[in-house]
Amino acid sequence: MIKVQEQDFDIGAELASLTDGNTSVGGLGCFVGLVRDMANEEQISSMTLEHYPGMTEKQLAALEAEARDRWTLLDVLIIHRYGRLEPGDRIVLVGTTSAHREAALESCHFLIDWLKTKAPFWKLEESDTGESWVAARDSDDDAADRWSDTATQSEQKKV
Amino acid sequence: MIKVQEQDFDIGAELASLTDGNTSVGGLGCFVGLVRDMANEEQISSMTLEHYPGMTEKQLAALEAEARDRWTLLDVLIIHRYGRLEPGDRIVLVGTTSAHREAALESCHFLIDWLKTKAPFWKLEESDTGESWVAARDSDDDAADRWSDTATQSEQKKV
Amino acid sequence: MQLLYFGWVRTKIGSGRETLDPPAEITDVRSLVEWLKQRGDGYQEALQDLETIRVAVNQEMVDLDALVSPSDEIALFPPMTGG
Amino acid sequence: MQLLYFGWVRTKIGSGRETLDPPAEITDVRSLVEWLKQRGDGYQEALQDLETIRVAVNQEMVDLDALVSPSDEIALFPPMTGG
Repeated sequence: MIKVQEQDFDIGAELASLTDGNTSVGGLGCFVGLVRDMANEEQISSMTLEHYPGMTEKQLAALEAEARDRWTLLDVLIIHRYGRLEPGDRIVLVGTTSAHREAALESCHFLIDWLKTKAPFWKLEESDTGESWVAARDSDDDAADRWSDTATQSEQKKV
Repeated sequence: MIKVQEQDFDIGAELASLTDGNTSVGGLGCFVGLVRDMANEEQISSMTLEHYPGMTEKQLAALEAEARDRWTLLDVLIIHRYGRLEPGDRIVLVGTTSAHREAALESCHFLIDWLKTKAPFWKLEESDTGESWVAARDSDDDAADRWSDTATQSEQKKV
Repeated sequence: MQLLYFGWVRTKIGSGRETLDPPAEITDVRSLVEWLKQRGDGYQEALQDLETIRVAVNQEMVDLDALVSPSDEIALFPPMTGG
Repeated sequence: MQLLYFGWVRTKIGSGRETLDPPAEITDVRSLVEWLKQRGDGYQEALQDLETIRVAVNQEMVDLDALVSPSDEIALFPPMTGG
Protein backbone atom coordinates (compact mmCIF):
# COMPACT_ATOMS: atom_id res chain seq x y z
CA MET A 1 0.00 0.00 0.00
CA ILE A 2 1.19 3.48 -0.92
CA LYS A 3 0.34 6.64 0.99
CA VAL A 4 1.58 10.07 -0.07
CA GLN A 5 0.41 12.57 2.47
CA GLU A 6 1.12 15.88 4.17
CA GLN A 7 0.09 14.81 7.68
CA ASP A 8 2.14 12.80 10.14
CA PHE A 9 1.62 9.06 10.67
CA ASP A 10 1.43 6.81 13.73
CA ILE A 11 4.18 4.19 13.45
CA GLY A 12 2.55 1.75 15.86
CA ALA A 13 -0.85 1.88 14.16
CA GLU A 14 0.64 1.63 10.67
CA LEU A 15 2.81 -1.37 11.52
CA ALA A 16 -0.07 -3.03 13.35
CA SER A 17 -2.04 -2.89 10.11
CA LEU A 18 0.67 -5.06 8.52
CA THR A 19 0.62 -7.80 11.13
CA ASP A 20 -2.66 -7.84 13.04
CA GLY A 21 -4.74 -10.89 12.27
CA ASN A 22 -2.19 -12.40 9.89
CA THR A 23 -0.55 -15.35 11.60
CA SER A 24 1.52 -16.15 8.50
CA VAL A 25 3.85 -13.25 9.32
CA GLY A 26 7.19 -14.36 10.71
CA GLY A 27 9.06 -11.09 10.31
CA LEU A 28 8.34 -7.39 9.95
CA GLY A 29 11.08 -5.13 8.60
CA CYS A 30 10.68 -1.41 9.03
CA PHE A 31 12.54 1.80 8.35
CA VAL A 32 11.55 5.30 9.38
CA GLY A 33 13.39 8.35 8.04
CA LEU A 34 13.34 11.56 10.06
CA VAL A 35 14.43 15.16 9.56
CA ARG A 36 17.83 15.72 11.18
CA ASP A 37 18.75 18.99 12.83
CA MET A 38 22.10 19.12 11.04
CA ALA A 39 23.10 19.01 7.37
CA ASN A 40 26.54 19.81 6.00
CA GLU A 41 27.48 21.11 9.45
CA GLU A 42 24.68 23.65 9.39
CA GLN A 43 21.77 23.83 11.79
CA ILE A 44 18.55 23.11 9.89
CA SER A 45 15.37 24.92 10.91
CA SER A 46 13.06 23.27 8.39
CA MET A 47 12.92 20.97 5.40
CA THR A 48 10.24 21.37 2.75
CA LEU A 49 9.52 18.35 0.58
CA GLU A 50 8.24 19.08 -2.91
CA HIS A 51 6.94 16.21 -5.01
CA TYR A 52 5.28 15.46 -8.33
CA PRO A 53 1.66 14.54 -7.53
CA GLY A 54 0.49 11.67 -9.67
CA MET A 55 3.94 10.52 -10.68
CA THR A 56 4.94 10.02 -7.04
CA GLU A 57 2.16 7.53 -6.44
CA LYS A 58 2.98 5.74 -9.71
CA GLN A 59 6.67 5.47 -8.92
CA LEU A 60 6.09 4.22 -5.39
CA ALA A 61 3.60 1.65 -6.66
CA ALA A 62 6.21 0.50 -9.17
CA LEU A 63 8.77 0.15 -6.36
CA GLU A 64 6.32 -1.90 -4.33
CA ALA A 65 5.68 -4.14 -7.33
CA GLU A 66 9.42 -4.58 -7.87
CA ALA A 67 9.94 -5.59 -4.23
CA ARG A 68 7.06 -8.07 -4.39
CA ASP A 69 8.56 -9.49 -7.54
CA ARG A 70 12.01 -9.98 -5.99
CA TRP A 71 10.92 -11.34 -2.60
CA THR A 72 8.01 -13.38 -1.33
CA LEU A 73 6.23 -10.76 0.75
CA LEU A 74 2.94 -10.79 2.59
CA ASP A 75 2.52 -7.02 2.64
CA VAL A 76 4.29 -3.77 1.79
CA LEU A 77 3.58 -0.31 3.17
CA ILE A 78 5.25 2.89 2.01
CA ILE A 79 4.21 6.22 3.52
CA HIS A 80 5.96 9.34 2.25
CA ARG A 81 5.17 12.82 3.48
CA TYR A 82 5.51 16.13 1.63
CA GLY A 83 5.29 19.76 2.73
CA ARG A 84 7.12 21.65 5.44
CA LEU A 85 8.75 19.54 8.15
CA GLU A 86 10.94 20.36 11.13
CA PRO A 87 13.82 18.48 12.77
CA GLY A 88 12.53 15.36 14.49
CA ASP A 89 9.58 15.04 12.13
CA ARG A 90 8.99 11.75 10.38
CA ILE A 91 9.46 11.81 6.57
CA VAL A 92 9.01 8.27 5.36
CA LEU A 93 8.03 4.82 6.59
CA VAL A 94 8.75 1.55 4.81
CA GLY A 95 7.31 -1.64 6.27
CA THR A 96 7.46 -5.15 4.81
CA THR A 97 6.19 -8.45 6.12
CA SER A 98 7.12 -11.97 5.14
CA ALA A 99 7.11 -15.47 6.53
CA HIS A 100 10.90 -15.15 6.83
CA ARG A 101 13.10 -12.45 8.28
CA GLU A 102 15.57 -12.20 5.39
CA ALA A 103 12.88 -11.33 2.86
CA ALA A 104 11.40 -8.70 5.17
CA LEU A 105 14.74 -7.10 6.02
CA GLU A 106 16.19 -7.12 2.54
CA SER A 107 13.09 -5.83 0.80
CA CYS A 108 12.82 -3.01 3.34
CA HIS A 109 16.44 -2.05 2.72
CA PHE A 110 15.91 -2.28 -1.04
CA LEU A 111 12.82 -0.06 -0.95
CA ILE A 112 14.44 2.75 1.02
CA ASP A 113 17.55 2.63 -1.18
CA TRP A 114 15.47 2.89 -4.36
CA LEU A 115 13.17 5.53 -2.89
CA LYS A 116 16.17 7.81 -2.47
CA THR A 117 16.86 7.98 -6.17
CA LYS A 118 13.62 6.95 -7.90
CA ALA A 119 10.83 8.73 -6.01
CA PRO A 120 10.13 12.25 -7.36
CA PHE A 121 10.79 14.25 -4.21
CA TRP A 122 13.04 17.26 -3.76
CA LYS A 123 14.13 18.70 -0.44
CA LEU A 124 14.58 22.38 0.33
CA GLU A 125 16.47 22.96 3.57
CA GLU A 126 16.27 26.19 5.52
CA SER A 127 19.10 27.24 7.82
CA ASP A 128 20.52 30.46 9.24
CA THR A 129 22.31 31.04 5.94
CA GLY A 130 19.15 30.73 3.85
CA GLU A 131 17.45 28.10 1.74
CA SER A 132 19.18 25.46 -0.34
CA TRP A 133 18.11 22.43 -2.32
CA VAL A 134 19.50 19.12 -1.07
CA ALA A 135 21.81 17.69 -3.72
CA ALA A 136 21.55 14.07 -4.77
CA ARG A 137 24.37 12.04 -3.26
CA ASP A 138 26.62 9.68 -5.19
CA SER A 139 26.45 7.28 -2.24
CA ASP A 140 22.67 7.08 -2.72
CA ASP A 141 23.17 6.18 -6.37
CA ASP A 142 25.66 3.53 -5.31
CA ALA A 143 23.25 2.13 -2.73
CA ALA A 144 20.47 1.96 -5.32
CA ASP A 145 22.77 0.41 -7.93
CA ARG A 146 23.79 -2.28 -5.46
CA TRP A 147 20.36 -3.85 -5.99
CA SER A 148 20.58 -3.77 -9.79
CA ASP A 149 22.98 -6.58 -10.48
CA THR A 150 21.66 -9.10 -8.03
CA ALA A 151 18.09 -10.14 -7.45
CA THR A 152 18.56 -10.62 -3.72
CA GLN A 153 21.51 -11.19 -1.46
CA SER A 154 20.23 -14.22 0.37
CA GLU A 155 18.89 -17.66 -0.19
CA GLN A 156 15.38 -16.34 0.46
CA LYS A 157 14.88 -15.18 -3.08
CA LYS A 158 11.67 -15.91 -4.82
CA VAL A 159 11.84 -18.69 -7.36
CA MET B 1 18.72 -1.02 26.10
CA ILE B 2 17.92 -4.67 26.74
CA LYS B 3 14.56 -5.97 27.93
CA VAL B 4 13.89 -9.66 28.56
CA GLN B 5 10.29 -10.05 29.55
CA GLU B 6 7.28 -12.32 29.55
CA GLN B 7 4.71 -9.66 28.68
CA ASP B 8 3.96 -8.22 25.24
CA PHE B 9 5.33 -4.88 24.08
CA ASP B 10 3.85 -1.90 22.25
CA ILE B 11 5.85 -1.38 19.05
CA GLY B 12 4.80 2.24 18.61
CA ALA B 13 5.65 3.25 22.18
CA GLU B 14 8.96 1.37 22.15
CA LEU B 15 10.10 2.90 18.87
CA ALA B 16 8.97 6.36 19.98
CA SER B 17 11.34 6.03 22.95
CA LEU B 18 14.19 5.74 20.43
CA THR B 19 13.38 8.86 18.45
CA ASP B 20 11.27 11.28 20.49
CA GLY B 21 13.16 14.41 21.42
CA ASN B 22 16.33 13.39 19.59
CA THR B 23 16.64 15.49 16.45
CA SER B 24 19.99 13.88 15.56
CA VAL B 25 18.18 10.75 14.37
CA GLY B 26 18.06 10.44 10.60
CA GLY B 27 17.03 6.80 10.39
CA LEU B 28 15.34 4.16 12.51
CA GLY B 29 15.74 0.52 11.55
CA CYS B 30 13.43 -2.01 13.12
CA PHE B 31 12.66 -5.69 13.00
CA VAL B 32 9.85 -7.52 14.76
CA GLY B 33 9.71 -11.31 14.86
CA LEU B 34 6.36 -13.02 15.33
CA VAL B 35 5.12 -16.56 15.95
CA ARG B 36 4.00 -18.12 12.68
CA ASP B 37 1.08 -20.51 12.50
CA MET B 38 3.05 -23.00 10.40
CA ALA B 39 6.36 -24.77 10.90
CA ASN B 40 7.65 -27.66 8.80
CA GLU B 41 4.21 -27.85 7.19
CA GLU B 42 2.54 -28.42 10.54
CA GLN B 43 -0.04 -26.19 12.16
CA ILE B 44 1.42 -24.68 15.33
CA SER B 45 -0.85 -24.10 18.32
CA SER B 46 1.77 -22.58 20.62
CA MET B 47 5.46 -21.85 21.00
CA THR B 48 7.09 -21.76 24.42
CA LEU B 49 10.35 -19.87 24.71
CA GLU B 50 12.72 -21.08 27.39
CA HIS B 51 15.76 -18.98 28.23
CA TYR B 52 18.69 -18.78 30.61
CA PRO B 53 17.93 -15.92 33.02
CA GLY B 54 21.02 -13.90 33.73
CA MET B 55 23.00 -15.15 30.78
CA THR B 56 20.34 -13.92 28.36
CA GLU B 57 20.67 -10.35 29.54
CA LYS B 58 24.48 -10.60 29.42
CA GLN B 59 24.50 -11.99 25.89
CA LEU B 60 22.07 -9.41 24.57
CA ALA B 61 24.07 -6.61 26.19
CA ALA B 62 27.19 -8.01 24.50
CA LEU B 63 25.39 -7.99 21.13
CA GLU B 64 24.32 -4.39 21.67
CA ALA B 65 27.92 -3.44 22.52
CA GLU B 66 29.16 -5.23 19.39
CA ALA B 67 26.68 -3.34 17.19
CA ARG B 68 27.63 -0.02 18.77
CA ASP B 69 31.26 -0.85 18.14
CA ARG B 70 30.70 -1.66 14.45
CA TRP B 71 28.36 1.21 13.58
CA THR B 72 27.89 4.76 14.81
CA LEU B 73 24.53 4.40 16.52
CA LEU B 74 22.48 6.79 18.60
CA ASP B 75 20.46 4.10 20.35
CA VAL B 76 19.78 0.37 20.38
CA LEU B 77 16.75 -1.43 21.75
CA ILE B 78 16.35 -5.19 21.98
CA ILE B 79 13.22 -6.68 23.54
CA HIS B 80 12.98 -10.46 23.71
CA ARG B 81 10.04 -12.30 25.22
CA TYR B 82 9.96 -15.70 26.88
CA GLY B 83 7.16 -17.99 28.01
CA ARG B 84 4.19 -19.38 26.14
CA LEU B 85 3.22 -17.58 22.93
CA GLU B 86 0.61 -18.22 20.28
CA PRO B 87 0.62 -17.64 16.51
CA GLY B 88 0.56 -13.91 15.77
CA ASP B 89 2.26 -13.02 19.06
CA ARG B 90 5.34 -10.83 18.97
CA ILE B 91 8.58 -12.54 20.05
CA VAL B 92 11.36 -10.02 19.54
CA LEU B 93 11.92 -6.41 18.62
CA VAL B 94 15.20 -4.90 17.46
CA GLY B 95 15.37 -1.14 16.93
CA THR B 96 18.41 0.94 16.05
CA THR B 97 18.80 4.65 15.39
CA SER B 98 21.55 6.53 13.65
CA ALA B 99 22.16 9.78 11.83
CA HIS B 100 22.32 7.71 8.64
CA ARG B 101 20.07 5.03 7.23
CA GLU B 102 22.75 2.49 6.32
CA ALA B 103 24.04 2.25 9.88
CA ALA B 104 20.53 1.84 11.25
CA LEU B 105 19.49 -0.79 8.69
CA GLU B 106 22.69 -2.82 8.76
CA SER B 107 23.02 -2.90 12.54
CA CYS B 108 19.39 -3.99 12.86
CA HIS B 109 19.98 -6.81 10.38
CA PHE B 110 23.19 -7.77 12.17
CA LEU B 111 21.52 -7.89 15.58
CA ILE B 112 18.67 -10.15 14.52
CA ASP B 113 21.07 -12.47 12.67
CA TRP B 114 23.31 -12.80 15.73
CA LEU B 115 20.37 -13.12 18.11
CA LYS B 116 19.33 -16.26 16.27
CA THR B 117 22.47 -18.14 17.17
CA LYS B 118 23.95 -16.33 20.19
CA ALA B 119 21.03 -15.57 22.50
CA PRO B 120 20.26 -18.42 24.91
CA PHE B 121 16.68 -19.15 23.92
CA TRP B 122 15.12 -22.45 22.98
CA LYS B 123 11.75 -22.89 21.34
CA LEU B 124 9.29 -25.67 22.05
CA GLU B 125 6.55 -25.89 19.44
CA GLU B 126 3.22 -27.56 20.09
CA SER B 127 1.18 -28.97 17.21
CA ASP B 128 -1.44 -31.65 16.67
CA THR B 129 1.33 -34.24 16.62
CA GLY B 130 2.76 -33.17 19.98
CA GLU B 131 5.63 -31.06 21.25
CA SER B 132 8.99 -30.66 19.58
CA TRP B 133 12.06 -28.51 20.10
CA VAL B 134 12.88 -26.21 17.21
CA ALA B 135 16.22 -27.26 15.73
CA ALA B 136 18.92 -24.72 14.99
CA ARG B 137 19.08 -24.03 11.26
CA ASP B 138 22.25 -24.05 9.19
CA SER B 139 20.95 -21.02 7.32
CA ASP B 140 20.88 -19.10 10.60
CA ASP B 141 24.50 -20.02 11.23
CA ASP B 142 25.34 -18.84 7.72
CA ALA B 143 23.49 -15.57 8.26
CA ALA B 144 25.36 -14.97 11.51
CA ASP B 145 28.69 -15.91 9.97
CA ARG B 146 28.12 -13.44 7.17
CA TRP B 147 28.87 -10.67 9.66
CA SER B 148 32.07 -12.26 10.94
CA ASP B 149 34.46 -11.58 8.11
CA THR B 150 33.46 -8.03 7.33
CA ALA B 151 32.99 -5.19 9.77
CA THR B 152 30.13 -3.67 7.78
CA GLN B 153 28.93 -3.90 4.23
CA SER B 154 28.73 -0.21 3.48
CA GLU B 155 30.77 2.92 3.50
CA GLN B 156 29.02 3.97 6.70
CA LYS B 157 31.34 2.01 8.91
CA LYS B 158 32.66 3.57 12.05
CA VAL B 159 36.25 4.76 11.84
CA MET C 1 2.08 21.13 -24.14
CA GLN C 2 2.08 21.04 -20.34
CA LEU C 3 5.48 21.82 -18.82
CA LEU C 4 6.20 21.10 -15.15
CA TYR C 5 9.33 22.11 -13.23
CA PHE C 6 10.45 20.90 -9.79
CA GLY C 7 13.27 21.54 -7.32
CA TRP C 8 15.91 24.03 -8.39
CA VAL C 9 14.74 23.79 -12.01
CA ARG C 10 11.50 25.34 -10.78
CA THR C 11 13.14 28.03 -8.64
CA LYS C 12 15.56 29.02 -11.42
CA ILE C 13 12.84 29.20 -14.06
CA GLY C 14 10.57 30.96 -11.57
CA SER C 15 7.48 28.89 -12.30
CA GLY C 16 6.26 25.38 -11.52
CA ARG C 17 3.92 24.90 -14.44
CA GLU C 18 3.15 26.49 -17.78
CA THR C 19 1.39 25.64 -21.03
CA LEU C 20 3.47 26.26 -24.13
CA ASP C 21 3.11 25.72 -27.88
CA PRO C 22 6.56 24.87 -29.22
CA PRO C 23 7.02 25.03 -33.01
CA ALA C 24 6.31 21.87 -34.99
CA GLU C 25 9.99 20.96 -35.40
CA ILE C 26 10.27 20.31 -31.65
CA THR C 27 9.70 16.56 -31.62
CA ASP C 28 12.00 15.22 -28.91
CA VAL C 29 13.13 16.14 -25.39
CA ARG C 30 16.55 17.37 -26.49
CA SER C 31 15.17 19.89 -29.00
CA LEU C 32 12.49 20.95 -26.50
CA VAL C 33 15.12 21.74 -23.88
CA GLU C 34 17.19 23.73 -26.40
CA TRP C 35 14.10 25.66 -27.38
CA LEU C 36 13.24 26.35 -23.72
CA LYS C 37 16.75 27.70 -23.09
CA GLN C 38 16.02 30.51 -25.58
CA ARG C 39 13.12 31.71 -23.45
CA GLY C 40 15.20 33.63 -20.91
CA ASP C 41 18.09 33.68 -18.47
CA GLY C 42 16.24 31.59 -15.88
CA TYR C 43 15.66 28.80 -18.40
CA GLN C 44 19.23 29.10 -19.63
CA GLU C 45 20.59 28.78 -16.12
CA ALA C 46 18.25 25.97 -15.08
CA LEU C 47 18.86 23.83 -18.15
CA GLN C 48 22.49 24.56 -19.01
CA ASP C 49 23.90 21.28 -17.69
CA LEU C 50 21.92 18.43 -19.22
CA GLU C 51 23.79 15.94 -17.02
CA THR C 52 21.83 17.20 -14.01
CA ILE C 53 18.40 17.32 -15.68
CA ARG C 54 15.93 14.48 -15.38
CA VAL C 55 12.88 14.25 -17.63
CA ALA C 56 9.50 12.58 -17.32
CA VAL C 57 6.99 12.42 -20.18
CA ASN C 58 3.48 11.69 -19.00
CA GLN C 59 4.94 10.76 -15.60
CA GLU C 60 7.35 8.17 -16.95
CA MET C 61 11.11 8.70 -16.79
CA VAL C 62 12.65 9.07 -20.26
CA ASP C 63 15.97 10.04 -21.79
CA LEU C 64 16.78 13.02 -24.01
CA ASP C 65 15.95 11.16 -27.20
CA ALA C 66 12.37 10.48 -26.19
CA LEU C 67 9.68 11.89 -28.49
CA VAL C 68 7.30 14.60 -27.33
CA SER C 69 3.96 15.72 -28.73
CA PRO C 70 1.70 18.71 -28.01
CA SER C 71 -0.65 16.67 -25.81
CA ASP C 72 2.15 15.48 -23.48
CA GLU C 73 2.78 16.43 -19.86
CA ILE C 74 6.53 17.00 -19.65
CA ALA C 75 8.38 17.46 -16.37
CA LEU C 76 11.96 18.68 -15.97
CA PHE C 77 13.69 18.37 -12.62
CA PRO C 78 16.98 17.70 -10.79
CA PRO C 79 18.00 14.23 -9.59
CA MET C 80 15.42 13.02 -7.10
CA THR C 81 16.10 13.04 -3.37
CA GLY C 82 13.32 10.97 -1.85
CA GLY C 83 13.31 9.01 1.35
CA MET D 1 28.67 -27.40 41.48
CA GLN D 2 25.51 -25.93 40.01
CA LEU D 3 24.35 -27.71 36.84
CA LEU D 4 21.74 -26.14 34.56
CA TYR D 5 20.08 -27.82 31.57
CA PHE D 6 17.98 -26.21 28.86
CA GLY D 7 15.98 -27.21 25.78
CA TRP D 8 16.01 -30.89 24.91
CA VAL D 9 19.01 -31.44 27.17
CA ARG D 10 16.68 -30.53 30.03
CA THR D 11 13.77 -32.65 28.84
CA LYS D 12 15.98 -35.70 28.23
CA ILE D 13 17.70 -35.41 31.61
CA GLY D 14 14.36 -34.67 33.22
CA SER D 15 15.55 -31.77 35.33
CA GLY D 16 16.50 -28.15 34.75
CA ARG D 17 18.83 -27.64 37.65
CA GLU D 18 20.74 -29.71 40.18
CA THR D 19 23.63 -29.37 42.59
CA LEU D 20 26.28 -32.09 42.25
CA ASP D 21 29.66 -32.88 43.77
CA PRO D 22 31.77 -34.49 41.07
CA PRO D 23 34.95 -36.25 42.17
CA ALA D 24 38.14 -34.18 42.36
CA GLU D 25 39.50 -35.53 39.06
CA ILE D 26 36.70 -33.78 37.13
CA THR D 27 38.50 -30.57 36.20
CA ASP D 28 37.27 -29.71 32.69
CA VAL D 29 34.01 -29.69 30.76
CA ARG D 30 34.83 -32.81 28.78
CA SER D 31 35.44 -34.97 31.83
CA LEU D 32 32.38 -33.50 33.54
CA VAL D 33 30.18 -34.48 30.62
CA GLU D 34 31.61 -38.02 30.58
CA TRP D 35 30.96 -38.29 34.30
CA LEU D 36 27.38 -37.02 33.89
CA LYS D 37 26.72 -39.64 31.19
CA GLN D 38 27.27 -42.35 33.82
CA ARG D 39 24.41 -41.00 35.90
CA GLY D 40 21.60 -42.60 33.89
CA ASP D 41 19.96 -43.21 30.55
CA GLY D 42 18.55 -39.71 30.33
CA TYR D 43 22.01 -38.18 30.73
CA GLN D 44 23.45 -40.69 28.29
CA GLU D 45 20.86 -39.83 25.68
CA ALA D 46 21.05 -36.08 26.22
CA LEU D 47 24.84 -35.88 26.06
CA GLN D 48 25.75 -38.63 23.60
CA ASP D 49 26.53 -36.31 20.66
CA LEU D 50 28.97 -33.68 21.85
CA GLU D 51 28.67 -31.90 18.50
CA THR D 52 25.19 -30.75 19.47
CA ILE D 53 26.00 -29.70 23.06
CA ARG D 54 26.80 -26.10 23.95
CA VAL D 55 28.36 -25.22 27.29
CA ALA D 56 28.43 -22.07 29.41
CA VAL D 57 30.52 -21.74 32.55
CA ASN D 58 29.36 -18.91 34.78
CA GLN D 59 27.18 -17.68 31.91
CA GLU D 60 30.03 -17.42 29.40
CA MET D 61 30.21 -19.70 26.36
CA VAL D 62 33.17 -22.08 26.54
CA ASP D 63 34.50 -25.11 24.68
CA LEU D 64 34.98 -28.64 25.98
CA ASP D 65 38.50 -27.97 27.19
CA ALA D 66 37.42 -25.21 29.58
CA LEU D 67 38.23 -25.79 33.26
CA VAL D 68 35.51 -26.24 35.84
CA SER D 69 35.63 -25.91 39.62
CA PRO D 70 33.14 -26.78 42.39
CA SER D 71 31.94 -23.18 42.75
CA ASP D 72 31.02 -22.83 39.06
CA GLU D 73 27.58 -22.55 37.50
CA ILE D 74 27.69 -24.83 34.46
CA ALA D 75 24.96 -24.91 31.82
CA LEU D 76 24.55 -27.56 29.11
CA PHE D 77 22.14 -26.93 26.25
CA PRO D 78 21.44 -27.44 22.52
CA PRO D 79 22.36 -24.83 19.88
CA MET D 80 20.45 -21.65 20.67
CA THR D 81 17.41 -20.61 18.68
CA GLY D 82 16.75 -17.01 19.65
CA GLY D 83 15.03 -14.28 17.72
